Amino acid sequence: MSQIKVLFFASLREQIGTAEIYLSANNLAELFAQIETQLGSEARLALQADNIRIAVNQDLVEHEVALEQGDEVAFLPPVTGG
Amino acid sequence: MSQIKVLFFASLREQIGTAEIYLSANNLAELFAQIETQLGSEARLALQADNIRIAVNQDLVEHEVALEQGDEVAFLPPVTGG
Amino acid sequence: MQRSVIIQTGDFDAAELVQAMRRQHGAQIGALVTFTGLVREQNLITGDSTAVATLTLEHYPGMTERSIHKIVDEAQSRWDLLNVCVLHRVGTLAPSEQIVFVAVASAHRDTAFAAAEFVMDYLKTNAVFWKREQTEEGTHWVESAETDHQRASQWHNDR
Amino acid sequence: MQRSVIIQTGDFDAAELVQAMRRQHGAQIGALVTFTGLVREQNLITGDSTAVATLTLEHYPGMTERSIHKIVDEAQSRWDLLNVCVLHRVGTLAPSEQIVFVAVASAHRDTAFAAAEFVMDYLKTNAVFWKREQTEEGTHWVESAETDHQRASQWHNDR
Repeated sequence: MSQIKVLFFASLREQIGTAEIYLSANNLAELFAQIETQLGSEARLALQADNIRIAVNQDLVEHEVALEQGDEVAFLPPVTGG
Repeated sequence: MSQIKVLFFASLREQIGTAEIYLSANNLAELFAQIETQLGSEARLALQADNIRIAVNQDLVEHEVALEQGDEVAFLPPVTGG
Repeated sequence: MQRSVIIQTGDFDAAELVQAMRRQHGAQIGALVTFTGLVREQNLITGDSTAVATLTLEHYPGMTERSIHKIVDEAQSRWDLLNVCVLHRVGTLAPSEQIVFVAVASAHRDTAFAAAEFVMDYLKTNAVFWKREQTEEGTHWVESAETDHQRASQWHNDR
Repeated sequence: MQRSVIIQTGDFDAAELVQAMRRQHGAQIGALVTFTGLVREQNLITGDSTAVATLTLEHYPGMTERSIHKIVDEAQSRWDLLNVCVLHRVGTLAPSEQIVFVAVASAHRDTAFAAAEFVMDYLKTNAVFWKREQTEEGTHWVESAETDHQRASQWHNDR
């Protein structure tokens, strides 16, 4: 299993109660399973909401991807700058 | 007859060779007659060109107007700022 | 709405004009758009490589200020603005010198952008200035481009 | 084209950033448009009279910069620009403080205005920032408005 750095930003960080955890997973499906195990099903549902985007190594991903040792997965609530 | 201050700007000033003259007239028609007498018919034609606008006391006029003692008539070639 | 309309021969400090706006309106301002027009080396009209040696701006004292006030009146009637500043230089300017500065302070960015662009489009076509370019090949009077008139009349249609 | 993309917690001097552009491009610049975004006292989202006590901006170091570079890439592909500067602050800001600065230098005013407005519209919807307002009544996360998304997608249709 690959060790993955998982980041939560803004409202998600507040909701989940941490900015960063390390989980073991070889793809996003496994990562979500790990999230459910360690953070609960509410956390998993919050992270899978329609308006949450996922970045792997700072690139947005739309579908399932394979994860490798040292990858960084970030959960991004709706953004707004300016 | 009213004494009128007449101003020529930019290309018109260069063409007519002066920035300012005083003429006697009670309306624009009389002013144009005076211009022809004193500055020649070429000057009159230049000032009556389609793209020349006329301001009386710094307000644009589209048609004939009466002129009074001390009025200021300006001939404005096409403007551009910015 | 506050406004300032300034015509001067000397150069100006855009930062100072903006600071004055910020001091006046403080936390009411959400958006501040500025436009600075500068003398380009490249000939503006023909687009050829004849360098502009100098640009001379002429105005009609009194009427020019009024023509700018009318432009600002029109902007004010169209958008909810906090402050508009228009500073226009006259006299002879060299390449890279500042010619004109427009600043619009507003609560929201859309109105600030729209008003600044509107004021510039109308300055190009309706403000009482004349421009003469002096190049090595002689001097000529600059007229506002057909595209400037199209841009200005666009606002009329938008209304 | 030159560009700078800066994220910082401290305040910035817009005049200094503009001067740097002018030094770099001299008499190539005909038009310089700047946008400064400031923290309004009035609550931005609801429009009610609840004063914004503070605004806290959060970012994702690395990804945020890349998201802004993508926005500038897109602007550069659409218009002929000399220089684009985007400076965005993060951290906690009080009313009347500067949040964001965008400057575009170009030969012509239409491209400078369009690019500056484009960059701002995309910053609102596509740049990786999050904003939290702290008022007397509590804190809430700000989302980009529906109108911001409409404005941003307008550019897509215009293409």
